[in-house]
Amino acid sequence: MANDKSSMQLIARGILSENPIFKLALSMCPAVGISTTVINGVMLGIAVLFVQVFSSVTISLFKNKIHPRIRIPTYTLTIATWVTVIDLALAAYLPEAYAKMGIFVKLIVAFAIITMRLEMFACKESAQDSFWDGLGMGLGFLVGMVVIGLVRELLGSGAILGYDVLGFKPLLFFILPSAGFFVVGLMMAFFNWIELAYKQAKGKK
Amino acid sequence: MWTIVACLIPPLLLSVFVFGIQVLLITAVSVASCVAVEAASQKLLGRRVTVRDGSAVITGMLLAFVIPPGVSPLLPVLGAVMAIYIGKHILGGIGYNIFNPALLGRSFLLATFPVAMTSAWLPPLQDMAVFSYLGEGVSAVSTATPLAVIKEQGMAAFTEMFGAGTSLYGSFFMGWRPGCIGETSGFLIVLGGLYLIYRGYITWHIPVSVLGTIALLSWIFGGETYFSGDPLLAILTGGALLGAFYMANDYVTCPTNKVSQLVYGFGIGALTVMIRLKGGYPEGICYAILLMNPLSPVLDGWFKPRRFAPPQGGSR
Amino acid sequence: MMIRRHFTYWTAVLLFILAPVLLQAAELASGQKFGAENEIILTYHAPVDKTTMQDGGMYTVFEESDPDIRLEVQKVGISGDGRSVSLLFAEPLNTAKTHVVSIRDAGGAEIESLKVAKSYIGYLLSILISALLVNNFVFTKYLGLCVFFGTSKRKTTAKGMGVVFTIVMVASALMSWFFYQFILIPYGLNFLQIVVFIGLVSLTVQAVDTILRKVNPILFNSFGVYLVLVIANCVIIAVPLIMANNNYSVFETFMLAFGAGGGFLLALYLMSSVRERLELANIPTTFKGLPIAFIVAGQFAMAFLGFSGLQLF
Amino acid sequence: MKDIFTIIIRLTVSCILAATVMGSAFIVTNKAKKHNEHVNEQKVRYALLGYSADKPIPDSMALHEVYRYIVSDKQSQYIGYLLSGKEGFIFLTLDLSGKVIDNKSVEVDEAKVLEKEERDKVVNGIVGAGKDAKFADQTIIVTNNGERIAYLLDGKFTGFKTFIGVMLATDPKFTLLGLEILEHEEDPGLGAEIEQDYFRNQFKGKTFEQLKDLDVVKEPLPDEYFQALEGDIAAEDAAKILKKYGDKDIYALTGATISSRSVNNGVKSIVKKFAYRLNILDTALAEQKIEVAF
Repeated sequence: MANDKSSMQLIARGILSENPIFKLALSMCPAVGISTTVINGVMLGIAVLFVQVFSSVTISLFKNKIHPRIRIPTYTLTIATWVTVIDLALAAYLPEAYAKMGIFVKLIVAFAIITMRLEMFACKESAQDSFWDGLGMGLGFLVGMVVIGLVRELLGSGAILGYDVLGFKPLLFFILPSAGFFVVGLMMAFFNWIELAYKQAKGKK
Repeated sequence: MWTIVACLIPPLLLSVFVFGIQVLLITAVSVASCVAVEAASQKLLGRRVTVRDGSAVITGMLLAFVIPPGVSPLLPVLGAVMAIYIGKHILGGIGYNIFNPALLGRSFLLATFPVAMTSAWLPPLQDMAVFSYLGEGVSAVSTATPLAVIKEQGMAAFTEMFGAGTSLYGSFFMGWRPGCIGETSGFLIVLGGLYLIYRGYITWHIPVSVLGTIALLSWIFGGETYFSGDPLLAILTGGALLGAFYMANDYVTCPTNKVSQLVYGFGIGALTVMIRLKGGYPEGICYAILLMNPLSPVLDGWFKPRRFAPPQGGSR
Repeated sequence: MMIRRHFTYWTAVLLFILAPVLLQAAELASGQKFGAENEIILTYHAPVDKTTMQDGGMYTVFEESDPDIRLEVQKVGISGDGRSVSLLFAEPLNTAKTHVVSIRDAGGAEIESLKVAKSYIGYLLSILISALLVNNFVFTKYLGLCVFFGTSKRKTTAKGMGVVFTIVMVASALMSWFFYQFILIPYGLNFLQIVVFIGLVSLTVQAVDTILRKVNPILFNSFGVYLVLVIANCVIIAVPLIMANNNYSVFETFMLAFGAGGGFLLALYLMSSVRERLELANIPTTFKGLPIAFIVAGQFAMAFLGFSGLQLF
Repeated sequence: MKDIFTIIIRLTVSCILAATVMGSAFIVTNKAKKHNEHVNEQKVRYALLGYSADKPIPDSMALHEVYRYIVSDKQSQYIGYLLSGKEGFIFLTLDLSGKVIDNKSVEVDEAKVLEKEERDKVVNGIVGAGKDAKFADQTIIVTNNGERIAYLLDGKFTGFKTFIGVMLATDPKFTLLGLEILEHEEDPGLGAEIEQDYFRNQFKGKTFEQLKDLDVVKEPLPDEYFQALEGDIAAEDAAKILKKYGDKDIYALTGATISSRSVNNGVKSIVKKFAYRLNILDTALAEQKIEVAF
């Protein structure tokens, strides 16, 4: 863990070098599952962001009170609580978006990324840093979802954010289940390639 | 490789006479794009360019063979990218693909253009009007494949449309029916397949077990009551013959061992009949082969000759 | 030797394939079933009286949920041996609903009343098949991907993982069903779903862990590693959530959990056998590792499209 | 030992904290949820009747819900209707042929009737011991100044894959005013096209007589008809074209004949069943001289 924890660095780490979708490859299920449109991706991204930030802060506030032997159950309980809150809120205030996301909002409770951040970061650091870290990770997830959603929505239904851009539906395939795997796989490869190229360019210098 | 290509040409030529000249255009586009994608991927990935060995040509022809004759000739271009680049070269190139590339391409096209891929069927031309569609455009005429008619409208409608008895079998065997570009001419496919078996390119195990299973299970389950289906019809319609001789036999994706080949063929046949009778598509052999493909290493592992088997208890 | 080793496999496969025949054969004896889309077929052990049974007026047929709307029998057909009566209707029947056929004699007294429905076992099996193949949890519902990609590198790992998952899934789903039906619903605590279900999953994992350690230490040693991974996994928690969404009965829940676990095992097994093969392949550097696994999974998903719309029963 | 106690205490405290958070979230959101659900439902209904945010529903119009129950005792089954009378609610029990068995007025709060569980309790209380009432369906009768102007029906039937849920509107002569697909799981690009305007709007304007033997044809949809159905052309031309194709059967979706046919059959059976029942209900109401709100 880096010791120079300025808020910006923590956020940047979550979005770039430790992006939960493309780099850490955690929480893949929703990344493939409901990323058919940007809106869906944003909605779930916000939900994850909320749960991540609140859980991180909660755990780090109570870190001295948590008995080490019941660490994991406490984490689970915390996450489950915040997921319930966001689930209820979405169901109440944004029923249409909620219906599209199906059970994936409830499944946030089983996201490995959240538990991992609690275990690796929030239970050791101050509430403030945990907040920034949670924000970074949540934003990283959000950005990943938006990127995947953008590609799939544009190619699958010829639209961006629900607005018809191309005027036709180029490749219906991209809104089907199997395409999610391809898009994420190809994107991962693409980011690997950028990283490789970057390293090579650096090496030459 | 080129022998297989040669065996595929007669069914293609017959298809031109049955469906019109645009069939040739679709096949040409498909072959050209497969070869181009193969060369490009090999260049891109820094491998030796091996388009001369003909494997991309075969994939191209088979891809064209499993799409309807009335589709836009641009479709196979997309299918070729899926089949050759994603299906084969990313996974390590020739010899490492898990799924049959041509069928993967078809599955992609079917998912992407569901309407075109399930409705652009053409009725067989009467009196040799080979060039007719080229002038008129093909969108005006469409029909349904025999299997789709059976599935959606029932056996009675099928008999009304296509007739019954020996003349039906005859015209189906010769290829005078709606269907995918290359799947119709049963006679020429069988002829080519037998030649390949005679020359030792393929073995008899897979075709026999695929067709045998399709016939047997269609006979048992295909009719109104048990044991009243029409096994001959089941083999002659759809892509059963093409699939059994050319697709299931793709040496990269099928098992190597004789016993496992028989089991593999049985699996393809059983899945085909299951999808045809109970599934969401009229024809199932494409998906049946795709579903059995990843099982071939597993089957080879199960049925490997005893002397290569690990000692008891050591396999875990 | 080889044959004996695989005898169990093939008996299972054979049973699976023959299941529809056996089931339908069992139904035939019971006396009534749907025929073509507008037909109900009644079968009798002894031949019926052709002249009286020919009268369409003696049959009253309605959907169980719509007792006030009688379906008009257009034609009654009796087979040559007089053992089967086929009732033809003007409109196609809604076979998803239970139909009631009541037969009255000329005086209006009821001779017998029959219920015609798709068999419940068939329905249960269709839930199983749906979770196993048609809506495979990995390839079409994208659940449990972290574990799926993490543990599908070796066939033995994959098998162990799949079996542990199935056990935990079935156990936790049944417990969740119990809690859901008898505590959450009656007390209006449905909003506590998530907490209760995840708690039950953790509990099941803990229980399996303890029991296995005591009962079969050897098995525990081979499985124990995966147990920790099971808790934080969406494929497990998804089963009780789907159960709650669809309000399944206990048998349906069992079938769903079993099918989901079996489907996960199947996906893991297929994927691992493919990935073992891929290790020998010369994969481009940028695709090594996860990207290629994703693309292969995508190809699997395309193959599994073949099951879409499959209705065996 | 001390360890266990601290663990237990801390777990209890965290559970209580968590329960407080979730409980308060539930209380805060529950009301909003119900309100929003109701608003959405109304939106769909008004849209089917041709009203929207720009064209609000007039005050003289009112929606009356009719809840149908199946009442059964040991020997036979009856149909029970819970409807709004001139004042308060009425529970009317008919036998299967339409003869009135029982007629009771019900003292119940309107908000309670909207909640299914509350309503079920009330109805089961009315039918009395030994009888069991099971909710069957609900329909809505729309009136304007006391005149019936439309019916809103909903229903569910099997599609190609799973259930298709629809809501449809008819005028008092059971001519279809509109069709809305509420839920379905058909294949994207194929069966999922049932929710498109060019398919749904084909049902618009079909009279009850036409509907009785409405069929699905497997022909390509003519271009001009497609544009008229989608609303791509000027209203006047569109009306002409729609009239031209008015007595045609439903054009099946390409590649999704089964989905098209099941929507057609489903809509037919919903309307036919409703027409039959409403006739019986109206006769019974007239015979008994029961004053109702619609």
